[in-house]
Amino acid sequence: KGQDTTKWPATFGFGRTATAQEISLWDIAIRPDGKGLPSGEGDAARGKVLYALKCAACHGENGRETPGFKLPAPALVSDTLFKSKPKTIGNYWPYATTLFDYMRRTMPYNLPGSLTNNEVYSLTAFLLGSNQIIKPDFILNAQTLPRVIMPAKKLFVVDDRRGGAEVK
Amino acid sequence: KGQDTTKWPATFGFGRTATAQEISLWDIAIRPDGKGLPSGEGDAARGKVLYALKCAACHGENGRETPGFKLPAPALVSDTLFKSKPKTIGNYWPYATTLFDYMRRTMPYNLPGSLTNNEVYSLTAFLLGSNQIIKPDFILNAQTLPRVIMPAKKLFVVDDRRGGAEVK
Amino acid sequence: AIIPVSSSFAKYIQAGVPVGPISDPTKTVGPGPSVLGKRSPFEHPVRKPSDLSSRTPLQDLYSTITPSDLHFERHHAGVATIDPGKYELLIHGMVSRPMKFTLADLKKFPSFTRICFLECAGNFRTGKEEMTPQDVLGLTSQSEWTGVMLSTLLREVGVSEKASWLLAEGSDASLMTRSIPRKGWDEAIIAYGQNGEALRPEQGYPARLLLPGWEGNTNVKWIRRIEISDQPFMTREETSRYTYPVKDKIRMFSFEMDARSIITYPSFPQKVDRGWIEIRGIAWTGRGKIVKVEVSTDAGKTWSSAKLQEPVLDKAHTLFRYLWQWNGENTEILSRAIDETGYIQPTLRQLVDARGTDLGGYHLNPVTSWQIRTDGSVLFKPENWK
Amino acid sequence: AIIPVSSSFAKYIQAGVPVGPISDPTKTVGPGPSVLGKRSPFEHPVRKPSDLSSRTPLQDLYSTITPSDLHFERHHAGVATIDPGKYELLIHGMVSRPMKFTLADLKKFPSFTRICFLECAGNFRTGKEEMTPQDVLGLTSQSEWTGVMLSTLLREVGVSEKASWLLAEGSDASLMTRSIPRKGWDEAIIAYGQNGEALRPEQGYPARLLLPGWEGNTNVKWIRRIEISDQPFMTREETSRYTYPVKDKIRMFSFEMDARSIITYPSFPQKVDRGWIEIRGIAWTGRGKIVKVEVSTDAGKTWSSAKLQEPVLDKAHTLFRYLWQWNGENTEILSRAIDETGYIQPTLRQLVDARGTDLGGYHLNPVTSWQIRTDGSVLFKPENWK
Ligand code: HEC
Ligand code: HEC
Ligand SMILES: [Ca+2]
Ligand SMILES: [Ca+2]
Ligand SMILES: [Ca+2]
Ligand SMILES: [Ca+2]
Ligand SMILES: [Ca+2]
Ligand SMILES: [Ca+2]
Ligand SMILES: [Co+2]
Ligand SMILES: [Co+2]
Repeated sequence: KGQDTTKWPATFGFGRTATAQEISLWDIAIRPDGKGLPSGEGDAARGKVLYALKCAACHGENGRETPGFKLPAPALVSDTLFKSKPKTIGNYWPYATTLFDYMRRTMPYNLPGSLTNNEVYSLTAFLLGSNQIIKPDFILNAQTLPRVIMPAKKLFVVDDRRGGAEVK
Repeated sequence: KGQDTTKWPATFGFGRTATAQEISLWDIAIRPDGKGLPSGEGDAARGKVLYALKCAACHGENGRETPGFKLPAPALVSDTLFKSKPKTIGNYWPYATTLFDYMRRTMPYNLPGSLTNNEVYSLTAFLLGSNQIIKPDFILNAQTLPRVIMPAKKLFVVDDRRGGAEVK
Repeated sequence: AIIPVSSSFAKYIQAGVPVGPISDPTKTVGPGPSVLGKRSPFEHPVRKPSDLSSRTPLQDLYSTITPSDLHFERHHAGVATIDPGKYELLIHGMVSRPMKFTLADLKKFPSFTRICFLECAGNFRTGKEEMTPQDVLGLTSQSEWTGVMLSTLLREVGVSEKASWLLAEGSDASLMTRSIPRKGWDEAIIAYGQNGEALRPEQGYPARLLLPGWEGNTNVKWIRRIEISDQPFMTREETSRYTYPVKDKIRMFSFEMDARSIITYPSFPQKVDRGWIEIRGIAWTGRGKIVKVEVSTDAGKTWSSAKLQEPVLDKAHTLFRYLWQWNGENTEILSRAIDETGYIQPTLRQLVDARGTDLGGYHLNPVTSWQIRTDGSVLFKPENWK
Repeated sequence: AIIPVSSSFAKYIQAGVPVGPISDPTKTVGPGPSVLGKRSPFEHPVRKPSDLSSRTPLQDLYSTITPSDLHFERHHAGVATIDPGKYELLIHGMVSRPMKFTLADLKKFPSFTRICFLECAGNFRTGKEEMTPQDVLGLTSQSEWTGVMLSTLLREVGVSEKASWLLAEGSDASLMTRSIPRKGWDEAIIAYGQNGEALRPEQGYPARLLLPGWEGNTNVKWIRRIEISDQPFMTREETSRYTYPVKDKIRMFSFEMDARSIITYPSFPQKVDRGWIEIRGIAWTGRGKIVKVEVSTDAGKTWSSAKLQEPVLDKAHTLFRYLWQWNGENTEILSRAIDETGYIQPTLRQLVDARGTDLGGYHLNPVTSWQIRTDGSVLFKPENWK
């Protein structure tokens, strides 16, 4: 009653195989282990120049909150103490790969998808440097970036709540 | 579980008593036994003049379908045989009171509510006469109208279907 | 398709950035949040209006809630415009205390919400192959209704035990009136809400009678008056209209809408490909719940059970789906609804046998059929019974 | 209010007939059927937009389906405009056959429909007395969704048994990405239908991921890619966003939305009269069904069970109603939701005790309270926890 008893076929036959080229065009996500990082490299010096040109208008001259002035975009630099405000890369981001991934897909906000891989490496280096996580002359590439250990990493725990009476 | 156990009060106290005047202003429905019919009267001769003036534009010169011409409104006159087309007052309306009630509330379509009670009596007389149900000189009023017996009355049966397998 | 360009960062968007109908959405910041949403510029579902009614585009709908602006319409003197601040409902007649309720009063009473369909008793057209589900059965729609139960109001006015009918009267220019027997009072709602928000004007704003499962016309819109009585009023809409010849008689007071169904996919003017097809449609009955929908893909020779989307609600459009592997040959696909009373949606032939050839236009619920041609085109199958 | 005058008989309407905002609707033939309905000129429900989001006017809604044009919005780079003819969904990664599906392909698969809520994980604001339900909790809405079950598509591509996470990626200018663990795959839908019609642009037209009961952001809109993996990708939205401090730690991957409720009537800026009041609101949980809502009319000292509107659906806004006779004195009214796991919506104090004062902005579901003043005015009760 109220049930279609037709057995499902092994395949319905809708859709088509995706080509390797189609996949690589969209396959931009980067994992914490570095899988997905492109070739290329960058450093903070080059990042600093790019930042001033393409990012400072929204994120502020040095990426820090300016007291009394509301930035149109989040602050990107602060100290690395968890309890300090605002929560930024230095004190709240658990993985450096996330920074590369996020900036490449979305920034600059007004021209997303416009940065080259080298530019993203350089901006990542600049922001990690400004947050005192890597040295000023550190070269970022597919090998070195996943090895950067973020101060906040140790703070993250997976939610283990499964309902029930306890308030957690 | 999932139930409000509050007992309902005898009255919630929202709304107010309607005054007799308010009721009589809206209480326009007429029952087959004549309850609701207003004082006043009318006849076919007066109805004919009113019809030509206020109704003929939409319902046709004599209320009949004109072959080859589509009236903007239903035909109002035909013979009194059930199987004949179109189905109108003569062959399909079970109660004469309905005619008064309906015309007073809705006609003329472009100026509903504009007819006086006497005008409605006269138009009712005219249409009943045209359909050969009453004599040309019959005077319609609250007493005579409910006594008019419509040819189609005997045809009407109340739907007695209550679901189940039978197709009726 | 025109793409609006605005966002909180619009001021930063450099001139010269390519923005056009086919710009890359991953590289184009879109407009920001707005006060009211709009349909995609690529979607244009519309009602199909005639002089008297407009029909819901059943073939464009994916589920059972009809977007309010696509709800079918049938009114007898246009859409009334009512000022909610001036609105009042009068209940009088065989009551201990005749009362008037403002809209604010109605909303204060305990409220009730349910999903159910509405259908014009005149729903169903046939005649040619180039007909869509909207053309054939578009005078039905479904909403989530909210209001006060009529019984709650009747409790306030104190209805006489001898009362057996009531008259519901609208405040549109047709002053629509229908007589409702007591068996319809229990489920009746004076509805002021539709799909979350206020009733739409075409559905009786600010308040209407809702009689789940009963013919559309009895669900008097823009309701302003209820007169409690001990007999029906025999209004024009329950005598010269909404009645129909059955052999040598004329049947009146057919309140419940009979069980029916329609396949909305595939349907004209869609085209199908050989292979697996999920046949989809809706089924409903005014007499309770749909318990089964059967589908035939061989012109009615054999029937199989379709899958019903849960939850199956009382007096509600019920989605059905049926998987079919089309081999590319000419055939006909049909559906039939079965309701909880055991009623099986009949064929037109069965209806003609039961009622005669002078069927009239009301309460006609035959099984309908779509013809599938070898080229994949789908055509309605008109049937003539004269 | 402007009354449009048009009908099939407009040509017969004599000049000089009084037609105006307050003309008698029983004597004024209204406009005829139309292609699309419009709201009454007396009703103006609106979303409340900020730079980043817009909120549903919960206090204006009578039931649980949110009209699509009032569905809350939260997007990270504006509303994407997607040509449905060019749309494709890529599924790849740990699969036997990476595949692309057009929108037409998606619609051909066996389809599924359900009603469920969506809620931004950042829903909940407090701070001042002059706040409406829309201000406090407007980042939640409910629709009837239709689409293809994700599991149906995963069956086509052949997912590796070792796979445990997938990445869902949007095609808006934020290329929104979220990692979804296997426990979320079973109920997941690739939705293309919303409230009967096509998804609205703000809700991800032409297709989005729908994860019933899970935080809004995981329901990736304008979805174009699914990558099957054996670990999460730790995207920005699941690390630097949608995570929150819990004492000395930061909690991540809080997928299920915790049970909560809000009284929508009476609420600010409404006024109430002494006497009977039907307290109304909605309750919901991402962990199944609401089994009970309790209401307190004495500032939390005693609690009683409210009535739930049937049918209570899984992961759905559930209407509750509670009758109360207000004696005209100052008081506070509150509601708390209880879900099928036995979870009782906590107070803000309980949340602070459990998580510390640095609560962050996500997954905050405290009981909220309305203050009733002797003059009948209703004010939100802001609470400070720092
Ligand atoms: C037109 C304004 C604008 C420009 C220019 C811009 N950004 Fe942003 N940026 C934003 C906004 C707005 C957000 C927050 C987006 C969101 O939350 O969805 C953001 C977020 C970020 C974040 C994440 C911050 C966090 O706390 O999660 C990073 C990192 C970032 N931008 C880096 C950059 C870099 C690097 C550039 C230059 C290449 C840049 N931005 C240029 C507006 C801008
Ligand atoms: C502007 C056009 C117009 C005018 C003028 C008009 N009518 Fe009508 N009439 C209609 C329409 C349209 C209908 C059908 C309405 C409906 O079905 O809801 C109708 C229906 C009727 C009916 C019911 C017919 C049936 O078969 O159910 C009667 C009786 C009637 N009119 C009488 C009159 C009388 C008497 C007048 C003049 C006082 C009049 N009409 C003037 C348009 C008009
Ligand atoms: Ca990848
Ligand atoms: Ca009366
Ligand atoms: Ca109607
Ligand atoms: Ca089958
Ligand atoms: Ca979102
Ligand atoms: Ca109570
Ligand atoms: Co009708
Ligand atoms: Co969100």
